[in-house]
Amino acid sequence: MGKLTKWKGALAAAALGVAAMAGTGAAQAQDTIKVGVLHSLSGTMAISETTLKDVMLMLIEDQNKKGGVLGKKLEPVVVDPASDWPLFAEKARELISKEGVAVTFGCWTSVSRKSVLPVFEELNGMLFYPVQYEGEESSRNVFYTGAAPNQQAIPAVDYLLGAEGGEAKRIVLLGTDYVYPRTTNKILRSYLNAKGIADADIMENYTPFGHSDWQTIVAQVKEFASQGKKTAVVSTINGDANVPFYKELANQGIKAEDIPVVAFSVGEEELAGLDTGPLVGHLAAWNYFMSVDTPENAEFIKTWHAFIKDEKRVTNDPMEAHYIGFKMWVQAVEQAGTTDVDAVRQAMYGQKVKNLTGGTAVMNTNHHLSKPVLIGEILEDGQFEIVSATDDVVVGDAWSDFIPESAKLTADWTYPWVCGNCEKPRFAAQ
Amino acid sequence: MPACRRSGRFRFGFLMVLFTAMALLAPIAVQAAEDLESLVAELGAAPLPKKDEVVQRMIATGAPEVVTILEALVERDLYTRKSDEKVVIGRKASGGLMLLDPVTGEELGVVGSRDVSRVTTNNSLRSSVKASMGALTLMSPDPQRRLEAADGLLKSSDQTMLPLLEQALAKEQDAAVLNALQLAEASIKLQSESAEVRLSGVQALSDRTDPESRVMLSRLLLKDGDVWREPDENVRGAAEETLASMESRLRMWRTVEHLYQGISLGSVLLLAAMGLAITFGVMGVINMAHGEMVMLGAYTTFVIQEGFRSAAPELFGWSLAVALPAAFLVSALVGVAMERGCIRFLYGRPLETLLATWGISLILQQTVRSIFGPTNREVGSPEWMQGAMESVAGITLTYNRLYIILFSFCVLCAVLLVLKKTAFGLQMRAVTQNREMARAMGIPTGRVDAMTFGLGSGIAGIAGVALSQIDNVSPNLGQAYIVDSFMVVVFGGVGNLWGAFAGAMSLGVVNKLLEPWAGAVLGKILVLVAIILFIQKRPRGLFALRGRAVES
Amino acid sequence: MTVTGKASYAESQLYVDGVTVSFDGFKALNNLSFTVDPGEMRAIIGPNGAGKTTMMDVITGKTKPDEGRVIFKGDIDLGKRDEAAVVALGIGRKFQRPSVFENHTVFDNLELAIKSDRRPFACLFDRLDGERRDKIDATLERIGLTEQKGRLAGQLSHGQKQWLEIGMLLVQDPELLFLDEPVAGMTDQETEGTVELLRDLQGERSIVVVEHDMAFVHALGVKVTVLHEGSVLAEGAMDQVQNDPRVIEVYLGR
Amino acid sequence: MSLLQRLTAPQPQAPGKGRLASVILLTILAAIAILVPLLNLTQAPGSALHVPTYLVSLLGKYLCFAMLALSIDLIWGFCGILSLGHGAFFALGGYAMGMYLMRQIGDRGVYGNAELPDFMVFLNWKELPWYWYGFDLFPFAMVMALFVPGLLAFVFGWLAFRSRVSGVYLSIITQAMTYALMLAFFRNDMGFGGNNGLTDFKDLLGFDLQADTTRAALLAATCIALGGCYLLCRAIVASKLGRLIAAIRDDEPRVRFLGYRVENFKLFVFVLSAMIAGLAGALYVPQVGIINPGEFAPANSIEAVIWVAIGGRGTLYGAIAGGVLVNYAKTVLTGLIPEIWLFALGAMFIAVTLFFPKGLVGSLPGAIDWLKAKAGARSAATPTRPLAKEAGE
Repeated sequence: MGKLTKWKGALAAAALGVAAMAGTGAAQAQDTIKVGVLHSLSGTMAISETTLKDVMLMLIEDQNKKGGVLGKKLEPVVVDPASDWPLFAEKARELISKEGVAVTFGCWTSVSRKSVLPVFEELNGMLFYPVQYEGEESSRNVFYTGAAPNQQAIPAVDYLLGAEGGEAKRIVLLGTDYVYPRTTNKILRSYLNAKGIADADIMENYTPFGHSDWQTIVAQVKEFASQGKKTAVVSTINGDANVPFYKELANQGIKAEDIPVVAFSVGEEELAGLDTGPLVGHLAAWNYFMSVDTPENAEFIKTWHAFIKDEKRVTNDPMEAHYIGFKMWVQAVEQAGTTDVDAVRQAMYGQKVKNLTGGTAVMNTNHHLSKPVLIGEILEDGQFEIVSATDDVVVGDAWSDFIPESAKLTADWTYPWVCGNCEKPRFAAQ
Repeated sequence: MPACRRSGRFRFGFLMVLFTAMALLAPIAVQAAEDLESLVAELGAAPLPKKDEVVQRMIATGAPEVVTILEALVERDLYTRKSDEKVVIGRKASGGLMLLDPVTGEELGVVGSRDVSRVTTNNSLRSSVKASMGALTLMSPDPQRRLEAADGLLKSSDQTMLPLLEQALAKEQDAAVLNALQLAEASIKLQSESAEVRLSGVQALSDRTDPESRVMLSRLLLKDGDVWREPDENVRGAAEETLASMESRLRMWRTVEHLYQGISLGSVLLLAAMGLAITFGVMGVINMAHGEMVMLGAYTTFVIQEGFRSAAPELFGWSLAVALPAAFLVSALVGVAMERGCIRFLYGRPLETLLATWGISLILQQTVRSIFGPTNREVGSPEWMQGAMESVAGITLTYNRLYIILFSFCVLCAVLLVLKKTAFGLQMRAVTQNREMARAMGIPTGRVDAMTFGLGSGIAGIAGVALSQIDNVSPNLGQAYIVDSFMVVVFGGVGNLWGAFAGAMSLGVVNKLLEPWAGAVLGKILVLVAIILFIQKRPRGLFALRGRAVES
Repeated sequence: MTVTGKASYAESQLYVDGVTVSFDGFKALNNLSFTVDPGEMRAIIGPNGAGKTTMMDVITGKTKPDEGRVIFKGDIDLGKRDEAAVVALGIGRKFQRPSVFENHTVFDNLELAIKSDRRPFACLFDRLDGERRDKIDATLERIGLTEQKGRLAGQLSHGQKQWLEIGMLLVQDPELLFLDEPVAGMTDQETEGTVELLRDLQGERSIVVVEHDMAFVHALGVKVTVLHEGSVLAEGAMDQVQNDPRVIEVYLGR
Repeated sequence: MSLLQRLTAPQPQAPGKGRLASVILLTILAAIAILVPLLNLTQAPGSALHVPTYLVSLLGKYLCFAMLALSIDLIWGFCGILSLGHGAFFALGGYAMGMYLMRQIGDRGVYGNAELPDFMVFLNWKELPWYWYGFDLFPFAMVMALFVPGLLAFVFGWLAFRSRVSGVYLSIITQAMTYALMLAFFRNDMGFGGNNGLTDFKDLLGFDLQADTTRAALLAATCIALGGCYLLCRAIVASKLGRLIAAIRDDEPRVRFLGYRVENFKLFVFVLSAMIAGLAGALYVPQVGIINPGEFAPANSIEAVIWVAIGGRGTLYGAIAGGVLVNYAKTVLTGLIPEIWLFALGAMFIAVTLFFPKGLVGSLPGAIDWLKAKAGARSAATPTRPLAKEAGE
């Protein structure tokens, strides 16, 4: 008898526990529109992603001041995926199915995006991804507001090879060993080959994440550069490893006039942790620089400083990407008259938002933006001086033309042609 | 940025020297002198690729003001006033920029930075302007200026400059400038029409191994299509020979360089691990918050430097000297608090200390993140820690690394002295060897425990000051070093500072010797595998005592 | 360094021949030689650091000798074997600090010790048969712990732990038994009991007792070997050894 | 010296109240295995009894972590080997499963290459590396999920235990092992997708991974596997082998001088534990949809050890409870107080260490006794000691 009661008790307890966990998500008030913010606030990526969370809160607050969207207030739902990739997927699922968010802004690293991608596709959610990345992807449920390789890497290399950039004849490709640098460098190598630079004049080197001892590699670069041809460095070094890299670069006396380094992952925020004096003249390629002198940008910076209550905080490219993405989403929702993902998606195509750097960004049907490409030189105050800008906006390529398997593919999500990776048009089911 | 770097502005005495230089340059200035005023306006309006041409025309005017204008251009002090598109020189002043008329030098009033836009330059323009200016500043009284001029000449390799250069060479006293001038001379000779002069240029380089000379020589051996850049076979042969002999001399120096890099990495590891050798090695606390003690030290440096920046920027060079004791104190106090508040309840249960200190490390990380924000913080290097010692052999020994090596040895000696020669060290050893007996003899074991832990943490804080000079100052700083620190302590043998020293140095050197051929990632993996295998041979680490007592 | 023992080493139970072990230059054993005869009980005494424990470490395979050899039963060289192999040959060792498994019951302690297949898989499926159970019961009786057999070993008194450890050796049926300070920390009564137990064992197997307690060694009344600085200083009956001036100087005299 | 003594000093063993706990645990597992899928699949989403799919995969994830914790408890709680690198075995099992799932994608990848996974295509790999052969077969992949972690544990353990590396030295080199593996797997040249790892899985044994039924089945399978592993560990712990490894934990030299080859026993348990961790990893991957080198991070392994300590070491069920509890707390806290959740988690670790040295579940028997004693004290007025003191040594 005693045994039986125990069993029953245990069963009841288990059922209760499950019910309690399930219950927490139920019953949501529908007078607000929820916006998910999926950026790491702890762990290794917090260093970059926390700022983006703040930007989102700022943008949402701003929009609410203007009356919200469709007459409803926006409600940010912030979670911390803690730089833990499987946790990203879990949190994405939580945001969509438990919190019922209409849209999510989030992710920084490629792996976090890859981790949440199946979740967004399965649950038909909508993600705005604000960071420059390696391309080779086009998902129905993701809008890529950062730069594809052709919006960053190729123009930057063009600049280095051109007269203004010093007509480099030898290129060093330095990167952190992960997919973005590997893919970008693969694209660059085939591009450089096409431009007549032989493989012997290309040095490729990969380092682990968070690499902090750059003595050997910087010495190798110097060595490589001492072979008589003008040499430039293309850096896809990621995150934290940049600070020790630049410190070593400065201390070993590599001057931008001799060996310019152009970076794709170094922006104002990364430089804020550095004494940039010795780095003046090294380059970065982005779609946005804080130093761009436009009224929109001045306004944005002003709002940001007021929001974050710190005059010293900088703005950077992924922040602009979120700005553009958010504005577009708001416009698309207003246009569609609903937050329904399918409707908003269709409304997104062709949306135009004024860039902070002047000109207009357009959302293309491959879910990538058309944006201008800027190349800037580092100044003593950690800002960039724009030394080159594309004449017109560049259309983001989901699939690179410099990878044979990828060159065949096209992405187009306009109804009825619905496919992210097709050689021929594929049509929506009848 | 420290203002001192922009020192050496235009001076009157210097003008006189300039005029002499101008006279020498007379042939270039024969063209009708253009109106400088309109040229300056043109410089401001021209697109980047066209600017260089305008600069050349400005130099051709021979006007003495040109140097000031070009300097302003290179230093990015040249602006266009938005109101009337006038090109002006802007100097930082309170309330914004003090504008100066570039030609007359007349003050035009202070404006906000939004009222002007900078005249853009880029690397190639600056580099070409500097090269052209070389001639104008070669006789400057400021050695830094002369050095830049020599570098400029090296780049322009302007044949007409050879006489002036020889003149400068004859007068030069400063070793660094002399070196640069000699390089420039060789470079100019190598560009000469005459094969003989070119050959003498090659010979002038034969004693050197620096990268610049190697660049120049290897350039001679390049082919454009099927045509040699250097037409003369003898010159090519000489260049080839000289290069080969440079290479063979370099090979030995490179080993020295690798060793230096290894020792430098080793001393970083040593600094990071030394505190752990005490808290973990001596006290037996598996201190997962050790990395956070290092981080606290780095943040203390940041705070101290901020203080210096706002209160006494001219004393910035001393900021590290102040940061050292401060970092020691901050980390030591946090360490003592940790020990008294938590760890002391866990003696005899070392594995539990792992848990608790892990919890503490999470809290400390988040605390720092909440206070200072998640982003990197800028910790500057004082002037004396920047740059590198460029040896004649062409290898680079960076100052910050050099100081860190010296510093880590000093810290090691200091800690050894404290442990071996002071009463506290004696008490500490007594307590860790036999707590009961020590207590019976009247040693306040609790206080000794707290102080020992404080010492270990304080040393970690000091390590943070050093690491702030080469790495990120972010909440994650400590995490990056914790695994390596444990490796060093265990590899060297727990509870032995000399073991930590030997462990750190051998790991550093092996890592750096492996890196050139295995790559950074594989090199590190190999070192880790080597540690695992090494522990099989000596299960108690490198410096473990062998004997019955140790094994029981 | 007198090599003693009437029988030649071929007939001896244990023959230690010129063993030297040094730790970082310090010679823990210095050309140590002695012989133990089959069935003999021998006491080994010596001041701290004389090399008693190192000697046992060498014989039981824990420490490898730098020089010399250890021969068991005339023809088995112990120098190349590890602890498990030495135990399998029939050599048991009790530690100075009573080491029993404190989280196991007295019975379990003996079950783990009793002769059986020592391989992991065999242990996984091992069930105690009647014969071995009887043997454990008999041993419990012999060491006087029958009453305690269900208790955790950690709850036993110090003396009881010593006996349990001896019992754990006995269930293995060793031919040669090393007992390191079997009466350390015992009450007089317990010591007496131990003397009785050892007397009872005498003759069944060779036993080497390493002790500090002179009264106890005296009570055993067996041949005594005195170690000093890693070598044999004197050997003989207790009375004889006690009067040896060298022994008095280095050991008893202090 | 003193450190080593402390490290080898015996750990307190929780009183053997395993039977009741086992019954409760297995009941809960059975309930989850049956009820959750049932309520997920049969009840309409609006219903109060409906279990959202989100919760199904979450539970599955917790239980996989619980299984990892179980494997750590087996060697740490019972054999005294503190592995700070068990995440490596978990990740290897995960990779084996991930490789199978990658091969299952076939030509549905973005480049439509039936032979090569996408990341190989765009990094210009021409053919499948040899070590990917066979992973298109489920049984082979499953054997590998157990065999590879087992083999690594065997080689590592054989080296380490034979050389008698123990205590903190062993712990640190297990950390070196997982750290080295992490760096290795980060390398794109290794052919495991580098930092991005393996993702974008489509189906398992022909069943769509995104279907609710598949998720429910995976959860049920995880429950069964966890229950099975628990019973296996119980059986081992209760056998003579189990008593022997506990004896090794308490007094290794004594066991050695009883004639046992201690290294073989350690090796046996270590390999078994690694295989359980590998199985946990293999079940984890299809439920979270990604495996990448981050799983090898030393911090992950340390955290897993902490789950065990929080739940209560040396009890098996405590480890399982700890694994679920800490991860549940993580889920709740990262959503509820995303900015400061680390404070809460850190404080929890410290509090448990100081006040419940036997872990939360491990302290339960003591707490019950204490409550009983307190209830008794009211009538008999017998003095009682506070819990924390009693639990401390």
